[in-house]
Amino acid sequence: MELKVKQVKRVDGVKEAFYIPAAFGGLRLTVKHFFRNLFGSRDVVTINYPEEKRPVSMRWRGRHRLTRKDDGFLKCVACYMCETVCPAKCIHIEAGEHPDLSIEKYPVRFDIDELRCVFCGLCVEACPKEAIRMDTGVVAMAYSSRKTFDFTRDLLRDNYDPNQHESPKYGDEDLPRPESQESALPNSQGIPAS
Amino acid sequence: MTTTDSELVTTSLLKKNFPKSILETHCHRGDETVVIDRKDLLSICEFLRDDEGCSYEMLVDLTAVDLLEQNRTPRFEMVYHFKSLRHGKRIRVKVRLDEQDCSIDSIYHLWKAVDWYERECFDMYGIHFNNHPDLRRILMYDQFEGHPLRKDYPMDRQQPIEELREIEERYHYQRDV
Amino acid sequence: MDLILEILSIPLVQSILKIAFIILLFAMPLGTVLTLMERKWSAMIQDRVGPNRANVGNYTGNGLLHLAADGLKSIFKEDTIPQGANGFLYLIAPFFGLIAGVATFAIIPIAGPIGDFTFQVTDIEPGLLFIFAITSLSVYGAVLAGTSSNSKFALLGGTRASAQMISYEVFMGLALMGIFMVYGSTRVSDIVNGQNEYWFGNLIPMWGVFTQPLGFFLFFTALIAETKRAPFDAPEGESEIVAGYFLEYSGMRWSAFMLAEYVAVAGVAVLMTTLFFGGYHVPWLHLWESAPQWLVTLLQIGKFSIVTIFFCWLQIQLRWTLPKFRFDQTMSLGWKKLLPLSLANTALTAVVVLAFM
Amino acid sequence: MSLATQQLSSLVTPPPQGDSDTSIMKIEIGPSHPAMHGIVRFTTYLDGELIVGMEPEIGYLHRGFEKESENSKWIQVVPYTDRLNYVSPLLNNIGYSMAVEKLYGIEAPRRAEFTRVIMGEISRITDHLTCVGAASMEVGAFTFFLWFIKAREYLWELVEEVTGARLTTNWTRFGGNATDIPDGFFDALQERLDKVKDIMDECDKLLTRNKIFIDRVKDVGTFSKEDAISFGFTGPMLRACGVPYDVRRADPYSVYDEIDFEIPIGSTGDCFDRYLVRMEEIRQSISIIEQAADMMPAGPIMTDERLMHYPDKKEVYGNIEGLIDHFKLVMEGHQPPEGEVYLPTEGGNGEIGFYLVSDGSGDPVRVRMRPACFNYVEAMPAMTVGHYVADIVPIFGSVNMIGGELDR
Repeated sequence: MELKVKQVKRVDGVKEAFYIPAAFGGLRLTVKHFFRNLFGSRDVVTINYPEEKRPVSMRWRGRHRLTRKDDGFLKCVACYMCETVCPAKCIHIEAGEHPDLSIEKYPVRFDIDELRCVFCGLCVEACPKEAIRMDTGVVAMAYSSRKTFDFTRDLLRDNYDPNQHESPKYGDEDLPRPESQESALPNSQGIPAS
Repeated sequence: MTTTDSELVTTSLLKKNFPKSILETHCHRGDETVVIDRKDLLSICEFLRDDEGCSYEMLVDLTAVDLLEQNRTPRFEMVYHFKSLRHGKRIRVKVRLDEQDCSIDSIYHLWKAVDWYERECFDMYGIHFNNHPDLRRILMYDQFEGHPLRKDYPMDRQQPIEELREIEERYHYQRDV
Repeated sequence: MDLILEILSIPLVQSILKIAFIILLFAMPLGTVLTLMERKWSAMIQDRVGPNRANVGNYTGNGLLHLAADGLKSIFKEDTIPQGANGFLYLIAPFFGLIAGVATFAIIPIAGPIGDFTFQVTDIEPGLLFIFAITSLSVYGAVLAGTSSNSKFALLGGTRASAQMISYEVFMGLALMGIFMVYGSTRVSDIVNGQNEYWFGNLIPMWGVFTQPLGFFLFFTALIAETKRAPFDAPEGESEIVAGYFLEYSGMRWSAFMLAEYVAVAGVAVLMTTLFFGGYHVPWLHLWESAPQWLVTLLQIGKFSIVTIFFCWLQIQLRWTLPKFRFDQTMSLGWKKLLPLSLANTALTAVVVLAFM
Repeated sequence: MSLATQQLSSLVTPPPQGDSDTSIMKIEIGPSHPAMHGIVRFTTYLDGELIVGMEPEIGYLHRGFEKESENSKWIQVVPYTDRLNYVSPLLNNIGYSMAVEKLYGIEAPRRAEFTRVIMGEISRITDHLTCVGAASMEVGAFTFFLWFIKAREYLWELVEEVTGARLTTNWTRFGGNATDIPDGFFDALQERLDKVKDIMDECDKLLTRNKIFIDRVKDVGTFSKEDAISFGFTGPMLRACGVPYDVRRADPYSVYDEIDFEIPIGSTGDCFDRYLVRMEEIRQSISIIEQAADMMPAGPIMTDERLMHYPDKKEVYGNIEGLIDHFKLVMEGHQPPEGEVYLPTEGGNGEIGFYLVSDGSGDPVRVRMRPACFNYVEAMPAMTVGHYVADIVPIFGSVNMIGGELDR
């Protein structure tokens, strides 16, 4: 394509030489907006935030969560991919051996410092097991203490909200239960044997 | 993207006019590059700006590269990017600088943009620009020690201004230092 | 009962009551409500929601409680005095503007007289000259605040304010010359009653805006400049000299500046109503001769209030519509455009008045 | 302190005590000041209201982008580029990723390039809307600022639909994009662009023809063509001086040479020209988006080169090569061949150039970003001296300084 140049037009007409026409033109427009918002349909993009929430896109990168298999085991195999790729170095994993031999390796610790996190989503892409997701739709995290932002493995659930649960439950009671006795091996939820 | 030597107008012009001071040329990924001797920087820059065949009116970028981790000597490379609006060309001029004697002539009088770029380069790499009228730190504060973009400057070193830090700690967080 | 009536008939008591009535029930509430209305109306112009967060329980009153919140906040805020400031001048400066703004209301009639009783604090002979005198007092507020704050931004703002306000007083006076000539008096009640006459039978009321259309524009412009509101808010210059002359103030004294500005807005509105829109006179009401007196008075107060509120709204609308002048442009607009125009207006009016009246 | 300001500061008299004849007043504008919409400080010397000297001081937002990048993997730099020019993050993403692609010597698939053009132009519109809006707010037209912010809101919602974030997009990868355009995107795009056009028309009526606004910006901050080139001006600032230099035409990248658009230029290089050039560029960008949407080809959004992007999850689960590729890419990072490139792209307020040096390992040797507004702030003294103190506002507004890009 050839280079096309357009000289911008500086308006220098008779109308622009006086203050009054522009003032009236401007008033007409602002008065139009004023009465449209006073009586008609309000053309407002503002959201009354805590009461109304903006619907976020399906792709919105919000707070992380760790996904689980059908039987409630963590999908994570503690492969350190996300920890390696994280540009903010906010993920900290400690791998452990599991008594259940069908699980080779699992995260004893999986901590995310949400204050360091830059929400780039590289960990989600890097995970080979689709074990970490950012699709919780949690837009803002506003807690009163810095400690609250250190999300440990068991807090990285879908619907965890520190503002609502005073003492977060560290147990496994609200996780899906294994179907049969056989599969309910001791500590099969990925909870470290204490 | 192979470009033959005959198409590199500026390189051949420079080779003709400054046969001794052109140390190396290449055209990696279509970026015309000449590596020149430090002594002839001023005359070559002036030539690049004023010659009809070159007429690089604009200095686009000026920076340095630290090649410490590559174990190269000389350690520093000054990199100048020029743009010619008339001919629609770009050229990269590189000068190699030794660690012991990392100073180079300033070209601040040729392009007005040079002033701050050289200050930034001095600030970040500690390269001294001879004859620069106002060579002081620009991004870092005056009390800062060292030059942060040198590879031997540790990534996690912190240099808060102590007085300010003390004030902040004591009055803002009510903590003793 | 008789005693009360007797006390009430003492002119001094009447005046004090009227002052209380006009200041406490008209000027100050109008100014206060305008501080909120400015924010609400500008939100409507700008497609926003506006303040609506202050609440008691779950009741927000659509933002109305912000008035109480603002007042409480500014009362409880620390009243700081910057280092090196001239303490006394710094402390009294905010109230010049407020006093001047409120004093404007003293000579404004808000309804027609009933017998001897006038709805006006005082109907002095100099009338509008009193207004000019009082508004020049408000210059001191800005100048003293600017110079006593020991801040360079405030100093710039103070000098700008003094130059602008003193210049625009000239055109303010000159723009009103026409009104004085047409109605033949500087007394406010004469001007208001003069506007109750009609042209072409009972067709067009002889309002100031019809007899002095150019004077109307000039006076309105000069008054907006005098109150230092956009587009003439270079003394505040919020983007270059931060807040101008009241930059260093906080708490209640800052609120005094704000309140003074809005009282001045209300003052401009009542002046425009009184001088150019027939004051309290409801047009063509004299055709209804059997109207009861109380209804007439109510209608007059209503008309006066509506036009006043319209002018308040207009000023706010103008502020959020127009960009602001640079300081030297404000001055050149005044001296190079408004001064010749107002002189021409005066001369033209003089000729017309001599020829036809 | 530069020479000129050294002389000036010797003229500054101590604070007036009583009636002293103060000739030159030194006033610090910034770093925290309503008109300094980043953090930057201007030490200004005033004679009355006239500016006789000025010295900018920058670095308040220095976060060590280059140092941080040189200690990261190549892919980890992409999120950092969001934070450079934070009103048009996608343009930085695109510039950086294309520079790395140039280092590899590969090109992204055509669909990815067209998507980049659309998203990049949306970002350019948001950049210009912010700049023009903020500048007009500071000369007092607050209403237009909020109308423009409303228009920007419409566009950022689109950006969110595609990238998953409004500002910290982190969208491009080497050899393609992270995500493709979602279903129903083009309908929403057209609707939003129409709204933006409406707002532009309203503003045109009000601001472009308003005598007060024209008074404020006309013949203020005038800059000659020669000075602008010598100062290294690019983008709208240079075009306002009358030089038709646009990287999209001068050194075409991506698919811009298939798209028809005009380069708006001004005549005198004052603030009014800069305003008009930006307004016209918004219109041109809308036209570019519409053309690119019509020309959008089908196909992949990621190159099929090996070790450029993570393999499909199917490959990772079912195929040992896929799994090895995945782990190699994460653990060692991208390893562009040894060499150095400079790739200029047209950013929101000028030429964004990434100068990258690689030694063939996974760690960058040098990541240099040429900041467009660095030169503008450097030229602030030349633009403001001789004007009134109130003129700093429209001049600095038209410069569109973005702190993240200036200080990096």
